Amino acid sequence: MEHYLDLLSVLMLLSAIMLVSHKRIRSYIRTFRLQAILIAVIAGFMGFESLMTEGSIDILVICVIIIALKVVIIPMLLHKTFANVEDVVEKDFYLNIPILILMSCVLVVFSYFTLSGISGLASGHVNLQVVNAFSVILIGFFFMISRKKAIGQIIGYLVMENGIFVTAIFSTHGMPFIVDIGIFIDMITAVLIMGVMVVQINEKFDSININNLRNLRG
Amino acid sequence: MGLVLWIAPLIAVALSQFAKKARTLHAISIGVSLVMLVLAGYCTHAVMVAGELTYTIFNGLFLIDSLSIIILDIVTVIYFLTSIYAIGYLQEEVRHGKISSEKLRLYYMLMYVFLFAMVVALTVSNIGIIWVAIEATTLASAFLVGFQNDHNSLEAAWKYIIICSVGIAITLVGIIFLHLSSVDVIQSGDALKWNVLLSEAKHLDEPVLRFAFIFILIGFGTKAGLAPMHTWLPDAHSQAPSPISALLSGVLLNSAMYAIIRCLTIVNKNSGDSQFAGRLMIGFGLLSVLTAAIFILSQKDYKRLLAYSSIEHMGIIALAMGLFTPLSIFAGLLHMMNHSLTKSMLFLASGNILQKYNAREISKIQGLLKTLPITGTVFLLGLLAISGTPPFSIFGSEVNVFISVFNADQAGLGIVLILLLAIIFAGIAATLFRVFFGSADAGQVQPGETNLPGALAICVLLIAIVVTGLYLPDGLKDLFIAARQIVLGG
Amino acid sequence: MSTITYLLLQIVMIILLAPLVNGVIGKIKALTQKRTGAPVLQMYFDLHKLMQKSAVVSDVSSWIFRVTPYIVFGTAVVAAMLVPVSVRILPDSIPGDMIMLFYILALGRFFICLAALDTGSAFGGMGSSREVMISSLIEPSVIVVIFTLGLISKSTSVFIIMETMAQRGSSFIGPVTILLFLAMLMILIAETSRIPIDDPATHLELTMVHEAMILEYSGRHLALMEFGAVIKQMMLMTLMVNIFLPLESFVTVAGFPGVALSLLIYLGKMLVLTVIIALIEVNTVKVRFFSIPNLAALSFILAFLGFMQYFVLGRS
Amino acid sequence: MGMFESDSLLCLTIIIYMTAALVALVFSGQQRISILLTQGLCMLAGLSGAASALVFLLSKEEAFHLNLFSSPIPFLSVDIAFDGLAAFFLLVLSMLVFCVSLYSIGYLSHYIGNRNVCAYQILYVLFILSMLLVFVAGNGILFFMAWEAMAIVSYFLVVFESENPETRKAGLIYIVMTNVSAALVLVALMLMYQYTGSFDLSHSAEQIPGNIKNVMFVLFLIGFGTKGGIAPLHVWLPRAHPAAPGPISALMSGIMIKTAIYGLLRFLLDYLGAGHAWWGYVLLALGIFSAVMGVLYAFISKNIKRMLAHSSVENMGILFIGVGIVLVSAAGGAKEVAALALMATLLHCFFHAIYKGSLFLSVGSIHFATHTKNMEELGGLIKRMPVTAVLCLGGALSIAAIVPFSGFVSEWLMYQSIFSSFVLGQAGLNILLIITAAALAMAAALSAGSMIKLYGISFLGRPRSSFAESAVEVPKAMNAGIGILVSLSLLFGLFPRIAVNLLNGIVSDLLGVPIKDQLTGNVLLVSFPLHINQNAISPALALGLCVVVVLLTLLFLRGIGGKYSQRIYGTWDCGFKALTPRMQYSGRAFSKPIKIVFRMFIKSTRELKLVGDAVYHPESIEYNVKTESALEKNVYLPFIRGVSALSEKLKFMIQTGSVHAYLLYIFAAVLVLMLYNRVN
Repeated sequence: MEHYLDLLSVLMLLSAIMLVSHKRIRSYIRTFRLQAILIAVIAGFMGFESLMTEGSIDILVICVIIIALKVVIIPMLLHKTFANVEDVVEKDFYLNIPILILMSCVLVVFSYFTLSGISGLASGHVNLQVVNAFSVILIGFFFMISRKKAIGQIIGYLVMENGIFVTAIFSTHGMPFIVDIGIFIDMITAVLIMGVMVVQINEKFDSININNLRNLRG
Repeated sequence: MGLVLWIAPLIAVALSQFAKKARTLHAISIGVSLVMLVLAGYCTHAVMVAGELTYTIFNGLFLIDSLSIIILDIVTVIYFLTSIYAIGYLQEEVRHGKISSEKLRLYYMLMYVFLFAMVVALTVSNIGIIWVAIEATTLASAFLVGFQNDHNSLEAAWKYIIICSVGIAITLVGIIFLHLSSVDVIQSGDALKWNVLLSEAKHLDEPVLRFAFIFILIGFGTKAGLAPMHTWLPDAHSQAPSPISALLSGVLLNSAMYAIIRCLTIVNKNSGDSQFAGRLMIGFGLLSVLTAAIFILSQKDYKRLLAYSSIEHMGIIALAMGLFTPLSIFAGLLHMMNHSLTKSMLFLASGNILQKYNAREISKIQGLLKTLPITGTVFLLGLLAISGTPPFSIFGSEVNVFISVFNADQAGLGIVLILLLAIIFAGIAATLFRVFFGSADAGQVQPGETNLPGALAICVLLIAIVVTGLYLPDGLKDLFIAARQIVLGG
Repeated sequence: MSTITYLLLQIVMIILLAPLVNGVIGKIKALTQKRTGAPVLQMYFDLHKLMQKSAVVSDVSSWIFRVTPYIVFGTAVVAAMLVPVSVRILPDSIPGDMIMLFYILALGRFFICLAALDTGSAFGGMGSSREVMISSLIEPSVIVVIFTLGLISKSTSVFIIMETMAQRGSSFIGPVTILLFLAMLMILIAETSRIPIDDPATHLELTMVHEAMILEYSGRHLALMEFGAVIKQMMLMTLMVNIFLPLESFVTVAGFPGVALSLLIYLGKMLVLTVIIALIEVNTVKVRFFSIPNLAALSFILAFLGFMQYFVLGRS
Repeated sequence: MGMFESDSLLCLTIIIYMTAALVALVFSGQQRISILLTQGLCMLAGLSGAASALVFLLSKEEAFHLNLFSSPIPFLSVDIAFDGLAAFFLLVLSMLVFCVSLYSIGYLSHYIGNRNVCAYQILYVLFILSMLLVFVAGNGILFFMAWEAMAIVSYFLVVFESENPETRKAGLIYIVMTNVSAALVLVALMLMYQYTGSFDLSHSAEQIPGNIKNVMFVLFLIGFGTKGGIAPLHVWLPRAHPAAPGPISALMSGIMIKTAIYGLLRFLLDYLGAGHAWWGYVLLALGIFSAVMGVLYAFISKNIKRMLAHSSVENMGILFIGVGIVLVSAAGGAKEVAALALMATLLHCFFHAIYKGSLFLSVGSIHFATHTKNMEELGGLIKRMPVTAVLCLGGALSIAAIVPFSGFVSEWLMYQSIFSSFVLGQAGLNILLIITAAALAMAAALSAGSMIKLYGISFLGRPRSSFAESAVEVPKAMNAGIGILVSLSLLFGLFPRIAVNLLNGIVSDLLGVPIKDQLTGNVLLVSFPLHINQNAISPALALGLCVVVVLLTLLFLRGIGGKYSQRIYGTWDCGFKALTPRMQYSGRAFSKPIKIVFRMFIKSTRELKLVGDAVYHPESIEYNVKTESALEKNVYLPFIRGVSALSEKLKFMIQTGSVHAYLLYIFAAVLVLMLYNRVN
């Protein structure tokens, strides 16, 4: 079943790149949800496997949490927060879409190059999956930089988190349980706080264009 | 007993729910900070006796050794003084109708959460939990940064939370790889425990560990304000209410640095020398000092200036840790303490100035010594102290850093460092000394201290840095030496 | 013992004969201009008359104004005591250092300049300002001359320098000495405020330097000032002739006749130098005030070349 | 350690100073009492300090170490090393402190009520204490700490009268320059530690390789040179010294800048051991430059305190020349010459401290009495402040190096040491030496000129303003303080042998060649039968002769002209009958000729404004000349502007305010480090 995981990891990557290519906030959120589902599936696989082998249900629990959080709650929150600007097409990028996609491919290559030096993840399969997952992290980060609106940052952050989670689950079959829980709590609060702030920014600056936040310089 | 350290802030949160009057809120805050102080004292004693303090419940999740107790003491002491200061400060704010009593409660609750997260970060053995806690500090303090809720503070808060969350996310990557490097060595029970990792360090998978360290360094470095990840720091520190700035600069940076030091220890023990990690630390450290120098030379806003000086000192600490000689580590730890005390004093003082003149621009402030005799004097002496003038404490640790640099035959590095610090002093003198002289236009500023508890607090801090300038209690020195041993790898 | 005789001799030869030099110079100038001119002893008469007159003192002035004449005269005399008219009689207990010689004169100059400012008149200020400039510009060449002479005779003591020059006998005329002589001549002119640097005869505010400083003086004060000035001039001339024209080697007899002979020679040399100075006065005009730096520079260059020559020509 | 041995006296001194600070703090309420007590204690401390130094110097004790306090923090310890050099500088400091404190008792009276006397006095004591520690510091770190403390404290004293923006600017320039230079000193000390493994100044410097020694020399030179106000690093000095209160400028010019000389002697001569000849050449060149520059600016400046400050630059130049000759001749192996030059240098330090102190104090008195430092507003003070006038004349004569005051002795020794060092006989050196001598001569003449200007314009003639008109004599304490200094100057001028004997031990310690056996003759006579010249001066004799002559003259005049009679009458006014003070020669006019002659060094911008219609019949003419240092205009200002502009630019380039840029930095950091990790 390893190749299923390979497939899923590749799909993850694709979803990330897809995200980069989008322009509408709604489609951002949709893509994010899609990615969340993929993660849930991966987690399900892994959890099932570990249930069979070690009889631990940690990962399954986490899988459930993911479904609850990333597939349901967070997208809902985002929808609520950005209801008024959902259909606005984000126009001004620092670079245009094709170049962004190209650069994200470069990032994939880069992460392959850098990770391949590490003997720790020797066996090819793990390596491939980790590389994909890792590229998702970088792409998420890159996405944050490439989008000017606040939503861009939030989504990018979430994608990073996804990538990290998948990297964790691929490379070490998950962190210690308590850590994972903590991570999830942090993430949800982070997103909450960001959301609240976006609302505040929106009413203070009457726009969520982060580029307007440039009073503090030097 | 030590576990009360975790419980007390939570209780405080609960209590402040029911507090009706502002006075009760203040009382609670003083109470809890006092409790924390006492507990810290108790733990210190325990650690001095036993070397480390741990409990069996949560299979040894709670663990304090000399290294963490030093930082913990700094936290509790500064928190205590800050909460004394905060009383006067907040009353002033309320008096000017800047904040409502409802927001006062929110302020205190967030403070407690912040404190809780920080204490947890310093008292747990699991690096994963440390990560969680430090992320939690970000989340708790984000609102505190944006507390004034005007354009600038909101912007600062936004940048703070975005950049720090990203940084901390990167740390998570590092921690995953740290875990990965130890999966086949350590059974899952005490995975990610730094004490176990340290004792097993030799068997960890070196390349993965290195890879992990990169991310941990960058991630926690973001929180510790190392250049080039420092960018959130000037905004947050300058926009936050002064007690918060004091805590951010004096305490939060340290706990991030603490996490870095933990991992540094493991990596160095694993690879046997400080080549790899040391270079990175020194690089970031020097870069931070350089950045600070550039920005301080022509700074217009005194709180920003203080923030940049925090970056500088974090850089010095990182550099000292990177050198990884016994002397440099000792000096670095000492510098952490000295910097925290001095910088929090400065930020508190700047809070008084801000309330009096209600302007952040240096150009708008004159005749400080006349207007605020106590605060002005403390601020002046504090500036001298922060720029490494004898006989204040920072001079002692800085000189030891220099000596250790030259001792490690890094003359070039040392010369650059010394000259950069001289430039920074020049910058501070050129930009900031003018505020003390002349006399304020009597129109909007009338002389006299407004925040008397605050004045008391900063005076205590001043005495502390003057005394520690030439003298360390033996117990404290032993603690530092023990901590040095730990950093050196037991 | 020898000290006493030395002092007496100095007093007689320098202090008493000093006014005569001015008389001679004046006479020569008159003759060259086809005039009879004042008698050679005129200055003695003037001094005598002045000493009997009562002094007019400005109400602005302070005690500085009154003590200055005595200091000027005193320093001039002390300086004169340090410059032997003949190397045959030298004191054993008076240290005559050439640097000190000029610093003693500086004391007098310092007070003249102050006194000039003391009366609050514009002339005085003008004079002392100019005096300061001239003296400070001429000073470097003085020191270079002293050092070079000192290097030749391994000492900066006037006595030793004179003795060494005397022992060098007839070979005294050499590139070094000639250059130094010319430099010294300019120093002499500058110090004694003569044409072309300054004109002792004029009272025109555009040109006068020394006269402007003593403009307010009258009676015995003036007398002391004038007298001091000529003593200083005499002293410097003595210095020059005994260093640069050491004819002692021609005096073979020892004892008293020798001394007498050398004194006669000394008078002869003085006459020669006087004539030279007089001729310079006659044949040149006072230069513009701001060309004085050029003269000073010239004298410095000469002295410096002399110094170089000394090293180039291997301690000649 | 017995009661009257120098070590116990030294400790006593330190204790007294501390009590003085304490007293100033305790009695901050009653200002009069606190002034009396604090300054009194300072005088006491001055006495005991001088006593300790004298005991040491006279009894030829061995150098001793004291460890007063050692901190648990590594490398921070107060251990004192007391040797001849330290004793000498302590002596100078203490003598000056005694007189200045006596002076302050009077001077501070006009602070009462309108200034924070308490703060001033505490700073004053700390300043003295820090200088004392600089001289007796036994290890590099303590030396640096004291050095830094001295800088900071003196900064606060400079800006004490901070209501004047000029003062603040002066303070800023001072603190910045002095701190950067201190950093260089620190670097040198660190290098010293790196190679010898100890900060102990008595430790041998053998392990230090030659090129490092050269580096250290350069660092020390810049570091100490800045402190000593050596051109072209002197720009802070003429601003800071005039800005400070009277007693402080006396201390700063008198002794603080001498710490530079102490540092040079201590580190270059004593620690590094002379080293190469080129060190000496560099010092000589710098010395010449600052001597000439300093005296030129002193001559043209019209602010009386600034004039003295510039003249300090000149004298530091002379001292540098002295040290330079010491180094050159020591490197060349001519020990006697080195000893002679060292003696000259030390004496010049000593005497300059005395008379510059007295001058700054008396100028302080002028400011105290007239509230102006501008020469053009003074005049005629000799009638209104007769005592001050006499004392100031003494100081002026001393600094003008005129017989029989102390200034002449050290000047003459300087000439003699230059003259002696021709024995080294290298062509290049000879040229440099003769130029040095010429420069020295001109500097001496010009400084005499500037003193004539200072004294003549501000004390003589008629008052040029109502300030001067209404001036009255200052309190006795002030004049007493100056009086002691001036009489010391006269004493050492008449009997130089006293000072020479006192310092002989130091010279033989540092160079191994006692200068004493080069001395012959009695107390009236200092002469140096060096193997190349046997020269002698005897100021006392000269003075005696002069007095005798004057007395004889008086008798003679009495004989010829009868009793002296005088007629008081107005100054000659060409019959114009209305001389006003404004018709007097002004200070600026006085220095005009020199200014014109040396115009290439002195940038001065003039503006002539004709009020009224025609060029031919203007109603009034406004003429304004602004003189500024070419150096500052063309070097310092552009540099400062450039740096701040650069910082401004970079600031906004890095901290753009855009969160995307910030994220990009982190992203870049991640990628770079990953790459770094991958490639090695």
